[in-house]
Amino acid sequence: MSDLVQLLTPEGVRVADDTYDPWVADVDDQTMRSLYRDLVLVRRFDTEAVALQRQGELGLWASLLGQEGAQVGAGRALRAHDAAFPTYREHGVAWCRGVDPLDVLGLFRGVTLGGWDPRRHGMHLYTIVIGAQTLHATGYAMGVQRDGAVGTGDPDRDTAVLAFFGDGATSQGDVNEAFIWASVTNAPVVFFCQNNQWAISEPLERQSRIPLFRRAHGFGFPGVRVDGNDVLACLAVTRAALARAREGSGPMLVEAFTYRMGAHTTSDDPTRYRVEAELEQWRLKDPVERVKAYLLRGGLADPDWLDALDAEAEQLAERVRTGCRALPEPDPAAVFDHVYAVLDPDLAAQRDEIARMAALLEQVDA
Amino acid sequence: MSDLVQLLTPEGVRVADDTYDPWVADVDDQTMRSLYRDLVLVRRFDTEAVALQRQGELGLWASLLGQEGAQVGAGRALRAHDAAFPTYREHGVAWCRGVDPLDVLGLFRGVTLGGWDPRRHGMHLYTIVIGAQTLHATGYAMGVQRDGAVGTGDPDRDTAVLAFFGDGATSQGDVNEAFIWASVTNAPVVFFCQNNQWAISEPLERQSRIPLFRRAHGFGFPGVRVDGNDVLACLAVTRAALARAREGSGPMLVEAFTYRMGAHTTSDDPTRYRVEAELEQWRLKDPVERVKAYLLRGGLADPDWLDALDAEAEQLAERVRTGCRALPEPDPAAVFDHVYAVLDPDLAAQRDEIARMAALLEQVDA
Amino acid sequence: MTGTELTLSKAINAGLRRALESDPRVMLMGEDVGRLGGVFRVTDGLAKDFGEDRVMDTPLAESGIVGTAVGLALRGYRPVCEIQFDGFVYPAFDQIVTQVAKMRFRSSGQAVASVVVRIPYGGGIGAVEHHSESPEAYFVHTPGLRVVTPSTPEDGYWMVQQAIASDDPVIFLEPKRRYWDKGLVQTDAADPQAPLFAGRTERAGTDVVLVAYGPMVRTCLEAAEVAAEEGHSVGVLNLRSLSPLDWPLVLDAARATGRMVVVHEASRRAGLGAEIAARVSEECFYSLEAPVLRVTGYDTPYPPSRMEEVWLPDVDRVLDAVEAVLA
Amino acid sequence: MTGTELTLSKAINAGLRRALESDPRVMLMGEDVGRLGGVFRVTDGLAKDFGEDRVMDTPLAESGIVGTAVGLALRGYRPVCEIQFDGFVYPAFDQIVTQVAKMRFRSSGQAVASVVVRIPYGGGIGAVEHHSESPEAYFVHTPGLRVVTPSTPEDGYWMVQQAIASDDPVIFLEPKRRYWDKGLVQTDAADPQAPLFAGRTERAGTDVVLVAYGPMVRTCLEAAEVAAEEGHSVGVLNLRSLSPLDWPLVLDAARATGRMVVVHEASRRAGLGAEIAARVSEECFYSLEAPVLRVTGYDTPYPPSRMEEVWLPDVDRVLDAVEAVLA
Ligand SMILES: Cc1ncc(C[n+]2csc(CCOP(=O)(O)OP(=O)(O)O)c2C)c(N)n1
Ligand SMILES: Cc1ncc(C[n+]2csc(CCOP(=O)(O)OP(=O)(O)O)c2C)c(N)n1
Ligand SMILES: [Mg+2]
Ligand SMILES: [Mg+2]
Repeated sequence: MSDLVQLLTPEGVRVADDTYDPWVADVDDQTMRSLYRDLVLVRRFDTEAVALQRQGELGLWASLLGQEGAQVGAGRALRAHDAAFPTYREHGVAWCRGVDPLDVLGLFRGVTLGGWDPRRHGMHLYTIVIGAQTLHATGYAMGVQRDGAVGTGDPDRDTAVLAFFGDGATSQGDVNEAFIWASVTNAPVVFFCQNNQWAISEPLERQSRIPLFRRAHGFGFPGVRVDGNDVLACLAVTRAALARAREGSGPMLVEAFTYRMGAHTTSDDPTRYRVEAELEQWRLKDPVERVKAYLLRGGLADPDWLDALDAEAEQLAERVRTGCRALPEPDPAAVFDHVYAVLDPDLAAQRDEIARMAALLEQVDA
Repeated sequence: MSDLVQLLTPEGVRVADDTYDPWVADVDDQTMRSLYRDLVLVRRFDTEAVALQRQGELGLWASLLGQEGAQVGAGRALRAHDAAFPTYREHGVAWCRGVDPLDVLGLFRGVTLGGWDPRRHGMHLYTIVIGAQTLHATGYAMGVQRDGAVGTGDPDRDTAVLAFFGDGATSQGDVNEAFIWASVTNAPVVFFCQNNQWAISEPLERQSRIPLFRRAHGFGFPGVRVDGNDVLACLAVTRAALARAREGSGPMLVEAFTYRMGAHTTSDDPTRYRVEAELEQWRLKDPVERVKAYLLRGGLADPDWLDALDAEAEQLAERVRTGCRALPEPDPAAVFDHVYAVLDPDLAAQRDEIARMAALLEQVDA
Repeated sequence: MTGTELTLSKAINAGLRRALESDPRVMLMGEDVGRLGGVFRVTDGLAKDFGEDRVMDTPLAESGIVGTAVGLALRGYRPVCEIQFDGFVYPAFDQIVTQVAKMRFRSSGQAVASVVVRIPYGGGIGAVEHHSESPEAYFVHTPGLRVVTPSTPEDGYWMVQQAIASDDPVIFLEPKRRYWDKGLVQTDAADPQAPLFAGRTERAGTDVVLVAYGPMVRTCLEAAEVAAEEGHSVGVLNLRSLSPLDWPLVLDAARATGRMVVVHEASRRAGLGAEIAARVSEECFYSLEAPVLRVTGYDTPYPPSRMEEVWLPDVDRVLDAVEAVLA
Repeated sequence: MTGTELTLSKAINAGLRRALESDPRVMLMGEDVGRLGGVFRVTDGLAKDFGEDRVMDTPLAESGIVGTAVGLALRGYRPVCEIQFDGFVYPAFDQIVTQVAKMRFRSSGQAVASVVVRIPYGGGIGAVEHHSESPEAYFVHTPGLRVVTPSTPEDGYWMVQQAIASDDPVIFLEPKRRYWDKGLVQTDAADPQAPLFAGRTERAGTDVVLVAYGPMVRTCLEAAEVAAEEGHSVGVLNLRSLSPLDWPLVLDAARATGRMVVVHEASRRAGLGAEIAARVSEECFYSLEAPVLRVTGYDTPYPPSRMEEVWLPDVDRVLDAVEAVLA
């Protein structure tokens, strides 16, 4: 595992890394605590969402359990004017990008297909079609180049793009095309693959026979494997990769080696295809616990602070719980909104059909 | 260029190669002459086809000029029961697989979309949609595996598949997916990329920033670059790769480094995008001339033999010329043949419509 | 009638099992079809019983699934591909349209891509985006493909076997909201009762005929029931095969009643309903008492699930159209 | 009328040039569109004048072309993608159908993929396989897309600019067999004469109306000419926009004459002709004197070029249908 970048061991011990230490030199105790806070709150949000799905409040939920370190590390590495292109599981990234958890729920509750303003948050909408967003990220990065926002040295101007995808996604044509485009155009995009070992029921061996980060070498750009359960290492590696992209050195592939602790989604039953022993192994590497251990070991967090954080997490859960139920039901006529810039007469007639039916039904009900 | 496997220099000097010499140890003078014969005849056929297109006998022609070495080397490396999956330019491979040149013309004349029986020749039809055939080749190789025709040690049983594609094709999702599938399934398929430096008007830099053979490493299987203008090296490298596949060691990528000396097709005008100097360079590396030089230098071919070959080439050209014009015009009603196993009544009615129209027109004409 | 009571998904599973048993060339391939048995469990237990070579968990790439299936077919196999959801068939569209559909034609019959592509399709199950699409028109418009869709367990069981036995490539559309519908299946019969490409009159009717397929057959039967209570005799045709279409069945019904409504979930514009309405209007011009109406999904993307009820044709909308053609 | 005499391909070139000049966000991308100027020379000279950043030779991957165009659009650019030939749009189908078409809807208008996808389409030029396809029905059936097709140089010049200016994604179909047709183009006018989504009556007629678009407009005009000699007054509508369709134009014409023939190259089954025939039959039920007929390509794959004349609708087949509706 010498290939794996790690800064915090599963036991919470900080280990030195000549290459990546400089990238987190600014991470002081305060920052470590705030990283921990993100991890805890994101996990709490996720737990609550799973519960909401069980209660029938969400149609589906894709849990990030086990991947908090990768997502918070990567999410926090972004600058405000950078852009992230997520899959459907990046709730931790959304959190770091300031997206309201309630806005994330909308898609899973079925009240919207989107949920937030991508521009405001520098985070594109969730993309369910596997791999499609990696091309969008690459194109966006090509736009960044054309805007002259690469390699100027001005930190407020230089921009990078972060594309998320899973281990399974690496088999899609689109993802490989994105690698090619990024390589050929030298676009400022970092490909962040959360290798959580599973694509629904399929283990990594179904997608690749060598470590995924090495895929990049065949396309002519660097790839690196980082301990995806180590938020600090993920922060460092992603920062380094984004900086490289911003300065004009082109794309990079980061493979965050992690594990999907939960089901693929709430519809899935992982007991059908994987063994408990594997989970046991990975529980020992929990991304949240290891930061807690680090904080406690160094005396960086006292019981009061931890209690306060727990309380904050419960408040968040409560807000999510109530807020989810209160999400406004969509107006039926909104089926016709935003299909086109301007509704053509044909569609307008179809909309009127709905309105007429609704009126009819109301009469019947009345 | 130490990466490049070469057994015959452009000057026709045989150079030693510890790895690949054994693969052509059986190539005696007689075989060298027969390789030369293939090169000459294939080139003559191609020249004639270009002429036929100019005369309006073909709608289009994709010339293989400059790539004879790669194609004859690869084509001759195949065993009878192996299978080749070509693009639209593999006339030299078709020749080696015993496909009648006239059958190759059909597609370009517009009398058929196919032209030969793929099973009989162990060569699939030409595929125009870039890259699609690489997945077919991989699937076919998966079938070979399932038939138990890999790694038995029986030369009459063990089978390999050879997938052809160009440098441009390496950017297509399908080609990269084929790499993944072949790697994951360890299928007995060899990917033979003729890097002729151009995809119509686009130089290789538009598809990759590193040598193409290295693409394979990112997918976990070996890649090798061979002098594509050296028929002997192509024979050796392809034989080695196919043998590896047949014995169950999985896929391999062969990049035949060559040059498209002609236009992309007869519709193309390469003077718009490339300079004559480049061609000059490559003319010095001609795949046919270097074998001739080798034969002459070694006294393996005397003027009589060469003259006889020229005469044979002219006969071939003559046969192609006359045969092309004599290719039967397709019967209009054949539009409805082989659409489905059984023609449904709806299509039958459409066919009758054509027949009726044809009858009508005949009346008018009469 | 004897037989086994099965859900549609279990009936297709049984059909696949029988196909695997009876023809060693048959193989299943797709994402999660092996150990998991598919996200809808349609291939449940098959990998265990037939091995991973015949029931293969593939890399996550739909073009790869269909493209390698073509190669397997060229080698003599009979691959049955599963596309996990309707909305994920598009990465395979190129292989389906340019390769699978044309192979027989372009080779003058010398090479055939006898591939079945199974696709759970349609909405109404409260799913997230891309999980409720009805892509049938794309395939019906593509010459060289056969397109069929069962709507009952009995049909599921037999049609999947017939599709696999068919030498032509078949797009096999499974109405996912009906996966859990139960029905009797003649699993011990030797042969199917109906040819693969035949439609069926599910309910006779003399006033109006509803033409439906897949998920909408049940909806139309329910509508016909309600209409009957209101004194209208409404028939229901189940197309079963979308390409080729059983035109005699459709045209005769249109001539007999003079009033027809076509119902499908897919969007209206250039959907299959257009073909049926156009053809019926053309061939039954003098028999029609009213225009052929279409009840379809709207010409918008499939909406978020909390709006899908409004988008999907339902009994009310069908009845509305019935009343309109009777007016 | 003043103006410049241009071929359709040169007119589109001029339109693209003007779009590049007037809006710095506009960029062209595709295979061989740069130095070569495209295989049909539609982008000739533009890379030289606007630079490679704005007229970009892309890697050989259609999904990549459209997928990165989406990203560029999200960054504020206005990418115009060229697909080299109709038959090569399918690798991009997923990006077009699941991403480009749905972006505005799924983001409630907060993100828009204002992408134009230019596709030379149709047959009749003696080309090899995959170079003569008419894929318009796939796109018309896809909500969220606009689909337009010019058939004259004047329309080519203006419509391409309008498509680029449109905030909606536009599939821009260029009838390749008409690339060399010449016509006057008002290149110095400030604005186009017609909105992008309006159809046009190309020829008035009182007996029968032909509905056509793209390559078939000229064919229909020729047929109308012949019919006139035979004493029939045949009108020709040029749809120009296929989605949305200019229904008032079509329906009014159908009502006025009671006889309509729809003509397109694409296969018949669930083609655009079906939509038009269905809709006209529905809305003009009481005005029609004869069934709406369709003259289309057959429901077979596009044949080898030496058979294409038999496959493609031509003046004879159109006249045949005219006679049939007049009978
Ligand atoms: C094109 C496409 N095919 C299939 C699916 C169905 N599907 C959803 S998630 C998934 C597995 C994804 O695995 P991975 O990329 O490893 O991401 P993870 O879910 O593990 O985060 C599949 C097959 C899809 N969403 N899109
Ligand atoms: C999917 C697809 N896109 C575009 C084309 C048009 N096209 C035909 S050949 C070609 C270039 C191919 O280059 P390369 O793969 O290097 O092969 P070469 O022609 O040089 O042998 C292109 C773009 C095509 N045939 N298929
Ligand atoms: Mg995964
Ligand atoms: Mg090339």
